[in-house]
Amino acid sequence: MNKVRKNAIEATFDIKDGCTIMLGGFGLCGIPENLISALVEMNVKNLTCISNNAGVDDFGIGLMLQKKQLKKMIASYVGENAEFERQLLSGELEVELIPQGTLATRCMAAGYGMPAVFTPAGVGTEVAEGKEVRNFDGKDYLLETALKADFALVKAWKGDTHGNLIFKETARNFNPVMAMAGNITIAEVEELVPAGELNPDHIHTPGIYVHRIFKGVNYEKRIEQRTVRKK
Amino acid sequence: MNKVRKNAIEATFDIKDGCTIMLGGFGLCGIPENLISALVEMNVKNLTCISNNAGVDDFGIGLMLQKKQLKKMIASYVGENAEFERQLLSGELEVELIPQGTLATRCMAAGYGMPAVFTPAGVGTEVAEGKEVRNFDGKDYLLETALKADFALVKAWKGDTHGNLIFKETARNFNPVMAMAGNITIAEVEELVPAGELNPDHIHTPGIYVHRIFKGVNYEKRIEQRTVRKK
Amino acid sequence: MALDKTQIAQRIAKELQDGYYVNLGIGIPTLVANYIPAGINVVLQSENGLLGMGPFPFEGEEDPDLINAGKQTITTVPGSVFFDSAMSFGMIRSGKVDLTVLGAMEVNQDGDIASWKIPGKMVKGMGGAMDLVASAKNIIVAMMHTNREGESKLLKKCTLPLTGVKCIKKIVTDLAVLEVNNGKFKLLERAPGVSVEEIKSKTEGDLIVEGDIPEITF
Amino acid sequence: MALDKTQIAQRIAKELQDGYYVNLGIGIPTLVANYIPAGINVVLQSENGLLGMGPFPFEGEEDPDLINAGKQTITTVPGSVFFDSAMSFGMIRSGKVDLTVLGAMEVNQDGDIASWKIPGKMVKGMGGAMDLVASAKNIIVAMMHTNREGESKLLKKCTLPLTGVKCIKKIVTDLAVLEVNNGKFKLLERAPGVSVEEIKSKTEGDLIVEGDIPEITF
Repeated sequence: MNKVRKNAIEATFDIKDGCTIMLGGFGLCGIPENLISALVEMNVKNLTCISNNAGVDDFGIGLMLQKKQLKKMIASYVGENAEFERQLLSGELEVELIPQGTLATRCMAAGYGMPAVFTPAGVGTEVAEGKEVRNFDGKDYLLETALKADFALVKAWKGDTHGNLIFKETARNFNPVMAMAGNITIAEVEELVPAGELNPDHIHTPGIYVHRIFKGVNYEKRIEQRTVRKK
Repeated sequence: MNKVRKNAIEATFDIKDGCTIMLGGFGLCGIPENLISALVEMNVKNLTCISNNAGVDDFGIGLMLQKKQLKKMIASYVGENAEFERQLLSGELEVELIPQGTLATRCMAAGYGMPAVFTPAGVGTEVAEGKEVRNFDGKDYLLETALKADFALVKAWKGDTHGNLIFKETARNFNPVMAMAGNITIAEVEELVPAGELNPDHIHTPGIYVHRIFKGVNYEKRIEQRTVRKK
Repeated sequence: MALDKTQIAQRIAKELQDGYYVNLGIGIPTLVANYIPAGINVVLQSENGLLGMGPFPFEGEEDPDLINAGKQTITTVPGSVFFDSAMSFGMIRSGKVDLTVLGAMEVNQDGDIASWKIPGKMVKGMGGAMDLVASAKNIIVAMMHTNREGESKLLKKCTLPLTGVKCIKKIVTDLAVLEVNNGKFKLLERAPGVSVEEIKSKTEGDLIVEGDIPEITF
Repeated sequence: MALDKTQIAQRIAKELQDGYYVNLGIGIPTLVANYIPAGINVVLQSENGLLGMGPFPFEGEEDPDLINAGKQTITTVPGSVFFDSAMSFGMIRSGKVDLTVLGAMEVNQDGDIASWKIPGKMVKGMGGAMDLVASAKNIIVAMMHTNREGESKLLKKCTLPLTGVKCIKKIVTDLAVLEVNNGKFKLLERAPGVSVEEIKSKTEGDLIVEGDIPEITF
């Protein structure tokens, strides 16, 4: 059981054109920078990407959008990503928008072996189209199915050689739920330690969900909205 | 927002006859000893108890069984608890047995605001009676509803004045999911610290799920099956 | 005079109660955090995975791993806790968040809200808004009373794709405080110096005006 | 000679493969941990919330907060991790556990299993067994071939309330190793010195015997 890989390229060798990949992160926070770079470098095409956001024009998943590597984007928020919005409105890119909580829950459902769950988000909106609606205790809910991916690409703060992961602050976000939803889950970490060095009570993602792990390099950790107050 | 209580008696003042209560713990590991003692002392009757096990004859929920405080027990395992099995077989106690994973998942569903989820456990068994069966990808699943309680009683290792909880080792078990499923959740902790002293990345149960917290005393932490090897 | 964005936030802050867990959306709602009344303790939830959000960091102390749902750098307060997106919406969905404040493009008199898309023109995405409006017990919309073309945003029926149905309870605009009441907007307060007539003329939906309408105070 | 419980565990241990995540049930299955082949790395999952279960503690080092699903005091190995019951069954249900070994009262030739209740007489409860058998890709039953009355536990049809249907792949008893094969039991191996005839006579279900049946080796 050797899960450790040298780098992103070695860890992603079998991600081929047409794959479905899930990417952790919220905005640019906690995104798998090394793995995205590898996909850009390998120029894999026709990908279906599942991620809360699509990065910004020149960073994160935005880099793959620029290179037209995506066939379809499944996300909850477009926001101020001009290129994403342009490809969406022009129809160049197939886009499925999912409520953020539903997106997280559908990934978790996959990781928890639940094929479908009922959630209230989107009842009465276009999100509900084609979905079963059921009333529980006087309130309507939609039946939402588990969401899996061929590969889940996540970024953690620390990891060990068994694939156990610890996230830092709000860089946790979608990473743990997506780690559970990949047929193959690849984790990049800022610090990779031998099994036994992480406190077993502090681990967020158990290694059983992680198939490959490597120490990432050159983290840029770009800030999207720098907001400060004066001292 | 003062969640801190002096002791178990002060924290449980409004648990009345006929309430439904959920109790964390697996066997005798991680059970809310102080809260159980308070319920025994107060001699609340006609309780519906939801807990994975029912303690042993003379400890844990077993103490309430002895005093005939329970109307109904919802659990996954009877095991070697002779008094529980006797009351069950004689019909003195109403018992609903639920697969362990389904029990945990139904509590989590409540805490996650999902009124129902599909799970595979029990398909084709008497557990499936009266439940909707649905096939997803060639496999049958049961529709299981969220499980809530008037009060969830949990035991953590450390807690802070905001109700944030950290569990220790396998004493975690059902405690976090039940903490999410109580209309009122009461936590007893071995160590109670001011808000800000726990590392926010290490907290297992966010305080938003916990309504009352107190420092427990005189923990017995009885071991059910002491198994050792020679040095 | 119509309220500015800061004053809208200030007015909404008066709705906070001690012990509230509060989710503040992007834009005007974020500003509410600056006006929490003295003696009131609230815990701010950020749906990207934080309870206990604090003010913006001092210059030079920004932490790229610590942002709010608007992707702004932030800080934490003592007692804060981080969690993943599933648990974050779990606590929202199970009704543990006491108050949600968010923006809108349109609200209608049944309490429907539209906020994420102008077909063919603009797509922001729903982000967490659909989950929040479908789940929260208590939702306040913070927005301008009219759009840039001067058209009312308080409608009989929303024209844009909905974010949620029958979920909005209260609306605070630059002109007024209103509540959704039996399929109508009920005027509760007006901005200082703004007349009931002006509010009426800028509200396309049915407006209930009962008795004297007090001016907003802060 | 029939195998003893230790030998049943020893034989099952041969099914382990490097990198496996394994859940061992209460009783004989627990003993499997003592016979993990050299050079094979497996991680033991305990459904009460642990990956990376180690051996029993040394005397005096028992930790009441650290037990396995059989409520026995245990230890951890490096790389272990604790989690709650929902996540524990989450990983079981999503097929991340490679092998499950558990006991049974009865197994039938369709792969059904009964293990939790004798109506009117005895109720152990299903514990995690129903979840495990409904979820695991690969399930081995460890049990005696017959019950205390000498009656076969390998049946055409289970008589007791079921734990799961069509889920058992392999059975290791004190007399034989069998697999469920197209609605029959197929004899794979026999205990040293135990004849095919004896196994046949003690198996109520249909038994496939093809060619020479080798003796179990360890």
